[in-house]
Amino acid sequence: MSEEHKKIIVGDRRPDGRALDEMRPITAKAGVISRANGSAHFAMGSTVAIAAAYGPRELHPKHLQDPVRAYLKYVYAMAPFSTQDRVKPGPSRRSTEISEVSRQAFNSVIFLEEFPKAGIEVFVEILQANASTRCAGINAASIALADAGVPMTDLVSSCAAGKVDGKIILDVAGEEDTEGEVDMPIAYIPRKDEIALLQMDGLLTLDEFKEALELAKKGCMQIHEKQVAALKERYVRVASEIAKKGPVRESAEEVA
Amino acid sequence: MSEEHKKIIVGDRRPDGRALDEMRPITAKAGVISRANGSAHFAMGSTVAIAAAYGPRELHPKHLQDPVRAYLKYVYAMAPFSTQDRVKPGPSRRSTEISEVSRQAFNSVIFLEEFPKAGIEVFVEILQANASTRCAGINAASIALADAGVPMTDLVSSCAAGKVDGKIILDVAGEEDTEGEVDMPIAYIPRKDEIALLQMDGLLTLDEFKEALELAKKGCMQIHEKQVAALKERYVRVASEIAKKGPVRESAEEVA
Amino acid sequence: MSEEHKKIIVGDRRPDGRALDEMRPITAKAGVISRANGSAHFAMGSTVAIAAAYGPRELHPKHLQDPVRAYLKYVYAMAPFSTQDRVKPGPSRRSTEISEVSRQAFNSVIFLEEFPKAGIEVFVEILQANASTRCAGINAASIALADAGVPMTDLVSSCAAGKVDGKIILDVAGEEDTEGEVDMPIAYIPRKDEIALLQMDGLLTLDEFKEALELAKKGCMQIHEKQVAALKERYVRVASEIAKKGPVRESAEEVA
Amino acid sequence: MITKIDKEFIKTLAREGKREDGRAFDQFRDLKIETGFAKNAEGSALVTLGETRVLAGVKLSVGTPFADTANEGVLMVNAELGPKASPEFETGPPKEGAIELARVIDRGIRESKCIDLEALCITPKEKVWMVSVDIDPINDGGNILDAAGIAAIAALHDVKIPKLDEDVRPIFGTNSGKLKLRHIPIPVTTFKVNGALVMDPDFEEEASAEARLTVTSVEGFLCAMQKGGESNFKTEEVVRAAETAYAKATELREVVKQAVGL
Amino acid sequence: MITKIDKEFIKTLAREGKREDGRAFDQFRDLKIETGFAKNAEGSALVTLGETRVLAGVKLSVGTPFADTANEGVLMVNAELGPKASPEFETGPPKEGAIELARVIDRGIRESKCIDLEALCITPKEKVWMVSVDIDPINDGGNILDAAGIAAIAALHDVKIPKLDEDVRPIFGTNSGKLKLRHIPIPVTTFKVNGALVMDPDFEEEASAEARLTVTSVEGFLCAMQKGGESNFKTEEVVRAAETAYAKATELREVVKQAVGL
Amino acid sequence: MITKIDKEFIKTLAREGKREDGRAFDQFRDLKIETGFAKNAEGSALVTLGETRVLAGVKLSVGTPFADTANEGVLMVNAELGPKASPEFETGPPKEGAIELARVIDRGIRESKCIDLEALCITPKEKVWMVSVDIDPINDGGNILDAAGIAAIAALHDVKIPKLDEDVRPIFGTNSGKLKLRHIPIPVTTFKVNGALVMDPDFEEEASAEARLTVTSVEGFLCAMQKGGESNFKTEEVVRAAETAYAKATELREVVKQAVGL
Repeated sequence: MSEEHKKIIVGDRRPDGRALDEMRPITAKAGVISRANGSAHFAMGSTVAIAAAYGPRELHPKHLQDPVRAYLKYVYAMAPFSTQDRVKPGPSRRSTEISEVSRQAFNSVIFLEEFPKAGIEVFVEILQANASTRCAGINAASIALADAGVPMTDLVSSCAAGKVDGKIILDVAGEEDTEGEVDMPIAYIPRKDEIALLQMDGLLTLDEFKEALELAKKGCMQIHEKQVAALKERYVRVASEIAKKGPVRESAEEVA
Repeated sequence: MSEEHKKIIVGDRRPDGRALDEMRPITAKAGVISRANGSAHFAMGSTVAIAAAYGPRELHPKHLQDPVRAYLKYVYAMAPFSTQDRVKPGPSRRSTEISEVSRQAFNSVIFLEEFPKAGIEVFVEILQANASTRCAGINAASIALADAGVPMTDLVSSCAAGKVDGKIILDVAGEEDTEGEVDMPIAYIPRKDEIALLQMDGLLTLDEFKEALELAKKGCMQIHEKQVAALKERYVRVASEIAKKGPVRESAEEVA
Repeated sequence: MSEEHKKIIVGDRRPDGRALDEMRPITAKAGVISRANGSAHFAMGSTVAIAAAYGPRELHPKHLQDPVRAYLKYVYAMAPFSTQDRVKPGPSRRSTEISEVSRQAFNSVIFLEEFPKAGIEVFVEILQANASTRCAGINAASIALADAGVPMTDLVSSCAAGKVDGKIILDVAGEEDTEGEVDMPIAYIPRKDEIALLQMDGLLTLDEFKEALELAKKGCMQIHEKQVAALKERYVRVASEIAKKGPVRESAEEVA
Repeated sequence: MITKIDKEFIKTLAREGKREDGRAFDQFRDLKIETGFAKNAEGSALVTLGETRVLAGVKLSVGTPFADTANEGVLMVNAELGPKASPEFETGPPKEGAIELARVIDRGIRESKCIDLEALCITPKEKVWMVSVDIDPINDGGNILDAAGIAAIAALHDVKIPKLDEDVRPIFGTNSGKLKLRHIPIPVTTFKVNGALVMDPDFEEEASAEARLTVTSVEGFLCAMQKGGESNFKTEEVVRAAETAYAKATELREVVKQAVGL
Repeated sequence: MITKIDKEFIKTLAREGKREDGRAFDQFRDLKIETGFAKNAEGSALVTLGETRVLAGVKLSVGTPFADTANEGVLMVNAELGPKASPEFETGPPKEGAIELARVIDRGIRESKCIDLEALCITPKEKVWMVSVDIDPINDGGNILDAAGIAAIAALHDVKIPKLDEDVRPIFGTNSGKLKLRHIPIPVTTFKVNGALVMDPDFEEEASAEARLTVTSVEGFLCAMQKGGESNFKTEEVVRAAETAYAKATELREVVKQAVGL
Repeated sequence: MITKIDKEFIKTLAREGKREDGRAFDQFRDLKIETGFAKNAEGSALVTLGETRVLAGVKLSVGTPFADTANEGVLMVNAELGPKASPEFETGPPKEGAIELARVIDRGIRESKCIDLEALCITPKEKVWMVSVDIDPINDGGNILDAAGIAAIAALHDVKIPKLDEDVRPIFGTNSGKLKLRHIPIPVTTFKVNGALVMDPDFEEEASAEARLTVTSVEGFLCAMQKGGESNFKTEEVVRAAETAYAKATELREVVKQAVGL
C-alpha cells in the first residue's frame, strides 16, 4: 500500500457514514431451516451468513467417534455466487483454516463431555460477502447451536476491528477492507471474558493492538445482545404457534 | 440449430440408408470374459459395449452392505479411445449420471432381497461410441447379468428414438445424432411392460413424444430377441463343451 | 540423443574427475530424527536422502492389517525444493512406482511374519537430487530400519551403473545423467547374493548388461560397508551417552 | 429420517387418493420467487415452495470458448446438496443425487434453446461469457428439483451483464443490459407413491415414492425428461405424467413471469 | 481367487519342471494380434495371449510441448486395471499395479527410441502431436504386461496421423500418413515360481510366482528392465532371464511384424 | 504419544512455575540457523531449535500474474507435516494443522510487507516471479511453527534470483542478485499450559498445552496474529503474550541477522 493513497476516512467519518466505533446494521434470526435441528440467519451490513446445526447425533464415519466427548464439526463455506469472483465449490485452504479456528472458538463453550461418541455439527454458509464473513458465520452458528438445544455455557460473539488511514475502527467493510491496513477478527465469550478466536493481519503497534482489541470486544457485546434477542424472538414464535395449533412441526421461516 | 440447415433425411431414407423405424445391425454375444462371472459383447452398428458381471459376492467397503438386500453396483465407463476426443479415465459427471440411471433400470428386475449384504456388480465399458452408448451398455449388462446366473424377472432392453428433420426415427446414429433435434433413450422391461429408463433431450410435442415412445418400445422388443438368442447360443456352447471335455474351465471367447 | 554429441567422458576420465568404476563420496549417519524409531541420513555426492522408520506399530487404517505378517509401507518422496523445477507435493506416478519397487526390495529381508497385523513403515525424503535418488533412499531406509531395531537378515544396498559415451560406468551423476545413454539402478542383498531391485532404461547389449550388473553389485558392496559403519558409529554414540547420563531420551543429531 | 410407520401411512393415504396435507395429487404448494436475493451474483433467485427453499445464483466471467463451439458462450449448471438443508445430505464432493440434479436442470435450460449462446460470444475463438448457475438448496422440504429448476431460470432472467474494461475483463457491479432469454423452461416432476402419481411432494412423501419422472417444458414443447427412482412406470403412466407436467408448467410459468417482470 | 492348494500344486509342478497345461517354461501361449480393432482410435490393437486379452488404443491430439523439449511431440502411456477384466481388480484411480504397468511399457517404447518425437513437432515451442496410448485389459488370463506391451507397440504401428485444419486442429477420421516407427520393442517377463523361471504364466501361475523380471528388447539391444514381486533373483537368474527374454522377443516380433504388415 | 501421567506432570510443574528442563517460561532453546542447506533450492535454511529441526526451501519460477495484481510477483507458502518428523504425523494431503501452519507463516511474511512483490514483476500482465516457500519439518521436537517461520524468512534472505534466458525462462544455477527484503518478521508463539504462559515448548509440553497464540512482529509493529487450540485466553493474557512475543522476536531476529549476514 503506497503512503500517498487517497484517504478514505475523512475527519472520523467513514465511507458509509459510520462513526469509527460503529458497527454496520445487524439482523439476526433463529429458526430459518426447518429440516435442521437449529438454524440461524445473521447479517452485518451486506455480509450474510446462514447456519444449520445438528446434534448431538450419531457420528459418521465411526473412526471419528471420541469415547469421552462429542466430536464438534464446524464447516465454513462460501456460496459460489457470494463474491465478486465465483468461488469454486469444495474446501479451500482458506475455508479449511477458517473452519478450524471457528471450531476451536466453540470448543470450550459446548458441554461436549456430556455426549460421548456423538457428533455435534454446524454448517455455515456465506450467502453474500462484504468482509468479516468468518465473524458473521460464528454469530450465526452460535444462534443455530442454541436453537438446536445444544447445551452451552454462553453464546460466542464475533466481530472485527481494523486500522484504516491510521485510525482504529470497528467492523471494517467495503473499501476499508480492500484499502485498509489491518483486519483483526476476534471471537469473544462475554460471560467468561475470554478471547476464543483472534487473528490479525497488517501492521499494528502494541498500543494500537490493545485499542483494537478493546474496540472489538465492545462490538462483540453488541452482537451478543442481538443474538440473545433473536433467540428470545424464536422462543416466543414457537410458543405462540404451539398455543395456536398444538405442538406440530413448525412451518418454514423466512431466510431473510 | 438453424432452421435452414441441410436436410439429412431425404424422403424417408436416412443417411445410412435405413428406414425411419429401422435399427442398425445388432450383434450380441454372451461369455466373452472368462474371469468374470458373466459377460457380454453388444454392438448396435458401430457403437460397441462390453460388460462384465459379478455376484452375488462379498461387498467392499463393508459400510455399503445392506442388511436386507444385495447392493447393486453399475459402472458405466468409456474407453479413452472410444470417441473422437480422448476420454479422460475416471468418472465424470456424465458417466456418474448414466451409471446411476442405468442401475435404477435394473433395480426392479433383480431379486436383490435374496442376497442380503452381498454385492452384485456390473461393469460396462464402451469400446466404440456412435450414439446410444448407454443403451448398448444396458443391453450388454443385461446379458452379462443373466450369464452370471443372477436371478432376474426379465432382461432389460434399451434403445433410443429421436427426431431428425421433424421426423420421428428409431436408433439415432452418426449425423443424425450430431445434427438431429431430439434423442430419447429408454429402457424397457417387456414382460412387465414397464419403462425403466427414460431420458429426453430436445423439443418434442406431446404427440411426437407418444409416437417416439411407442417406436422406442418396438426397438427394445427387437433387441430383447437378440439378447435371448445370445444367451441361448451361450448355453448351447457351454453344454457342447461340457459334453466334449467334461465340466472344465471354459476357454476365452472372441470379444468381437 | 544425436550421435554427434560432444563426448563427456574423455579418456576414461569422467566430468567430475572420477574413474569409470568410482562412486561419488558417500556419507551415512544413523539416528538423525529423535522422534522416529530409527532414522538415517545418506548422501552420494550431492544426492541427499533422509529416512525415518517406525515399527512394528499399530497399523491404520485397519483394513490394511494382515493377519499373518506385518504390513510394510515404504513411501518415497522428493522435497519440493530438491530439484531444478519445484516438485509438486503429494504422490506422483513416478514416486508411486519408486515406492513400490523399493518396498519390494525390502520385503524379503525383514522378518514380517514375526509381527502379524502390525505396520512397519519407512518414509524416505530426497532433500537434494542429483541422480540415483531411489538408491540413496533405499540406502538411508536400510540404516533407518536397522536403527529402529526392525529385525532383518541383511541391509539392502543400492546403486546404479550406466552407460555414457559407450562406456559402462558406476554411479551416473550430473551431466552423465542428463546426457548419458543408460541408467540402471539395482538393489543388492550381499549376504544372500540377491538382486532385490533392478530397473534399466536405455540401450544395452546383453554383454554390456552383464558388465553393468557386476559393476553395480561392486558399488553396492562399498555402500554396504558405509551402512554398517554408520550403524556401528550410532551404537557407540548411544552407548557412550548412556554411560554418561544413564538411559535418557537421546538428543537430536545433526541432519547433515 | 422418515420412519417405516410414517412411510406406510403416506403410502396407504396415496392408495386411497389422499395426501396428509389435503392437497390434490397434482396440486403444488405455494410458490414464491424473490429475484436479486444475492447481491454479489449477476443474477439470483430464492424460490420457496412450501417449506422447501432453494437459492440459485448466476456468476458471469470471461473465458475461452471450447474449440468445437468457438463462437458460443458457455453455460454451466452446478448443484450441491449440502448438509445445511437436510440431515440426510453430507459434506464432500457432489454425489449422484447432486450431479443428476444439476444435469437435469442444465438440460432443461439448454435443450429449450432459451439462451442464445452465440450472443454470449465476445471475440470468436478467444473470449466468451461463461455463465455459471449455482444451485444452493437452503431447506429440503421435498421436491427440490422443481424448485431448483424454477430458481435457475428465474436467476437467469435476473442476470445483468457487466460492462467490460479495456482488457476485456468484467467490471464488477456494472450493468450493460440484461441477459436475453427466449423461453421459460419449467421442470415438473411426477412421483409415484404406492402406484399413485403425485406432484410436489413434501420430503416425507418424496421419501415414500418409488419412482419419479421429471418433464421440463416450454410453450408448445417438452424439452427434457428424466426418469429416476428404484422402480418403473407403465407406458400410460409416463404419458399421463408428461401431459400433467406440461399443463402444470403452464401454470407455474405465470408465477415466474410475474416475478421476473415479463 | 486362487486357493492355497492350487498354489501349492502349481509350485510343486514347477519344482518338477512341469506346467499344468504341459507347456515348456519358456513357451508362450498362442499370440494373436488384431489391429484397427477400435474404429474411433487413430491406432489400436487387440492382443490375445491364451485367455488373456488386452486392447490398446492410441489417440492423437495437438497440444503445447513441454518447455524443455520444445521441438518434440509428447508420448503418454496410461493403463487401467479395471474390474471387468478380473475379480481382483477394483474401480478407482490407478493403483501401484496399473501405474507400474503403464510406466514399464512407456519406458520400453521410449527408451527403444522407436518413435521419433522430433518428427511429431508441428510448430516448435507451440504445437506438437500428443500421442496417448491407453491400455485396456479385457480379460486377465495372466501375463497382462507382455500382452499389453505388444498391444501398445502394435497399436502405435497402426496409427494413421490425421490431417490438420487451418486452425491446426486434427480433422477426425482423415489420414495424412502413418506414424513412422523405427523399431518394435517387445517386453518379455520371466516369473520365478518356486525357484523355476517361467514365461507367459496363466493367472494362476502368475498368482503363484514370487518374483518377476520384465526385459524389453529391440534388435540387438535390451532397452528397459524392471524387477518386481515380493522376492528376489540370483545374479545368474537375472542373466538367464535377460538372455531368454531377448531370444523370445525375437520370435514374438515376427508375429507383430506380420500383424502390422511389415 | 504422550501419556496421561506425563501430561499431568508437565501441567503440575507449569502451575508451580517450573519446566522439566529448567528453562524460564519465556526462554527459548538454543537456535541455530544454517542457510544454503539445500543446494538445488534458490534459497534455503535449516533451523534447529533444541531437538526441533525444520528445513525451508525456496524455489523461483516464472509464471503469469493474477489478473487483479498484474504488476506483482506471487508468493506461495506451503507446508507438509509428513510422518518422518513425528509418529503423530500422517501421509496424505495437508490437513488443518499443515494448512494453518503454512497460512500463518504466509501472513507473517506477507503482512510485514518485507517482500516487494512489485519488484518481482518481469513484464506487467505477462511474466512475474513465482516464489514458492516450502516448509519441511524434519523432527518435531515441539514449537514447529516458530522454527518454521524463522526458517522461511531465513531461506528468503538466502534467495539468489536466477538469470533469465531469451525465452524469459530462469537459467538454473545462475545468480542475478539476491532477493531484496525489507524486514525480518519473526513469529513467537505463546502456549497456555495449565494456565501458565510458556514459550518454545518441547513436544511434550506442546501436547500438554490447552491454547496457543502466535504473534509475528517486525521492528516496531506486530504484523500477524493467530490464536489456536481447544481453549481460550483472557484479555490480559493476550496482551501479555503480545508484549512478550514482541520482545522475544527482537532477540531472535539478531540470530537470524547473523545467519543471513545482515
